[in-house]
Amino acid sequence: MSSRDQEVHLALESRFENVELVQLMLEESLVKAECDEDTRYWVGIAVREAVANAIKHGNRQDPDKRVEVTLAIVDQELVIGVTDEGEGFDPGEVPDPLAEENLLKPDGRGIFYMGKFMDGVEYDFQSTGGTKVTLRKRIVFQEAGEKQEETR
Amino acid sequence: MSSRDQEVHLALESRFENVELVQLMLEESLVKAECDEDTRYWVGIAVREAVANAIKHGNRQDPDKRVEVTLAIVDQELVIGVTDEGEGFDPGEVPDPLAEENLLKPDGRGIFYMGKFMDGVEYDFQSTGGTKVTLRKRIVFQEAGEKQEETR
Amino acid sequence: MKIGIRHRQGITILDPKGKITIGSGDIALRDSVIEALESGARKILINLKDVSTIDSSGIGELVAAFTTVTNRGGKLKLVGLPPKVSDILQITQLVTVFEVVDTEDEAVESF
Amino acid sequence: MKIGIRHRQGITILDPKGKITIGSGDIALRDSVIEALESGARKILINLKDVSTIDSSGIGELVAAFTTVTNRGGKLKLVGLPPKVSDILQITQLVTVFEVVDTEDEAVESF
Ligand SMILES: Nc1ncnc2c1ncn2[C@@H]1O[C@H](COP(=O)(O)OP(=O)(O)O)[C@@H](O)[C@H]1O
Ligand SMILES: Nc1ncnc2c1ncn2[C@@H]1O[C@H](COP(=O)(O)OP(=O)(O)O)[C@@H](O)[C@H]1O
Repeated sequence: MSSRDQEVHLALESRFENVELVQLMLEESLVKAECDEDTRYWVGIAVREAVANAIKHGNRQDPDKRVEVTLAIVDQELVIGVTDEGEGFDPGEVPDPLAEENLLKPDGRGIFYMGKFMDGVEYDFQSTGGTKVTLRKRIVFQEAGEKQEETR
Repeated sequence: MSSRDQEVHLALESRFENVELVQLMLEESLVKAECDEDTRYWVGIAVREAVANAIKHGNRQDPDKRVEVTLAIVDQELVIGVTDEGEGFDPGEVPDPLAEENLLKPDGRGIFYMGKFMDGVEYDFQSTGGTKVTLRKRIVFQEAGEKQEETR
Repeated sequence: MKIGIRHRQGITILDPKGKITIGSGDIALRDSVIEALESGARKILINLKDVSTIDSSGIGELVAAFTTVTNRGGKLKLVGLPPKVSDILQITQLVTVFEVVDTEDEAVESF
Repeated sequence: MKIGIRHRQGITILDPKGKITIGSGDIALRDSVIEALESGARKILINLKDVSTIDSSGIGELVAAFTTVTNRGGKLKLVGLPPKVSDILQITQLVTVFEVVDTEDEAVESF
């Protein structure tokens, strides 16, 4: 286990403000792990989408339902799990937001962004109901030399 | 339930850096609850002490032991629970840091600060081992008028 | 999120600041576009230079604004895209949909 | 936490910045006091004006520093206490222990 390894669990109420809390924890963890700024930004967007979906589609903003977030950095890989208490869905049925007929739709881009910004997006559906999405990303650690590069 | 009510759970590894994470979440929650700055500061110190004790004395920095933090704002009262997996202790045996003979001791002020900065500090010892400390504080919400006062 | 409104040579310019994300900013953007349309504006420019973060809900609101403005016979353009906002539009192939201009001056002339 | 070291008229001045809290800053403070003592300093002034937060571990380090310096025949004084740091010393009745001065000039004269 490297000193950059970390693990944090969070259980949150189904409110959109809590997307900010998750983002804050993620940012803190990634800064501590010396992850570069661009990666932090794009991973941040992907995680926002996952948490927003859990609150909106999964728990339908029911204040009594929780969103669980697990944030781990193990062997230079960031693994984020977001679990809701919703009814699940069929990821295979989600329309392609790049298809001509979907380009002007106001929604349907969240999962697509997750896929673009992460190395892996995996859906699991619990037998008790509820959706778990696991996002993975290899982390590029900033070395001292690179940091200097940035401030030049 | 007022719109200021919130509840957040956190499970953390036993490392001192995680004191910062808790502080960050607390600050975010208290700002959202429109709690005044002084209260945020002092509550922040008290919560730092509680989490530091759980990591240091409770879990003895064992990376496999977790610290659980529950942060709730209900009916204008902030309630923070910090639970460790340690062996417990007898709060009645903790020496008074203000006693002449203790004034120059380098430690022993944490629980005292919690008591000073919070309205209530309560210890519970789980049958499975482990200490839970519950900190309580009535929150003074900033009204629009008060905010102006501050920036004058 | 705060949205400023300016007027310049018959063009209504919206200046959102901060995050256009779910639950904060997305609705505000929608409201100010509708408000502009209702007060008669047909040339609407959104200056995104002070937008730090936009998520899929924010992008969705931009698309919805585009459709609404177009349906009412108006025009919606975007200017001042920070690199990361530009990237995110690019990724979803929306740069082809939106008319994105480089400077406000260019926008004013092109409407 | 960073600790700057200055010298002024035979006095060693330490300038900790940021948080003196458990796991960050507490050890750094101890180390720089010991370092100062080992390089022969006996008049040590800690200027706390840039310290934002101090917890019981940080207070403990100040107390330990006080004891160590005194035991070695030196003097330790504090200056530049921000209101909240001052409050926290007050609460634990440590203002009576530490010699707290108002300005650096005053400190320089009083040693
Ligand atoms: N956690 C979830 N629980 C239930 N349904 C979901 C969940 N996440 C996504 N979905 C379904 O997948 C669809 C596509 O999601 P997404 O790509 O994020 O776009 P959007 O959220 O804008 O609809 C959603 O409309 C919803 O039907
Ligand atoms: N969570 C805990 N688990 C076990 N012992 C504890 C815990 N919290 C406090 N203690 C005991 O109470 C004592 C006093 O704690 P405190 O007032 O915070 O001062 P300090 O941490 O500086 O010793 C500690 O030294 C320890 O023996």
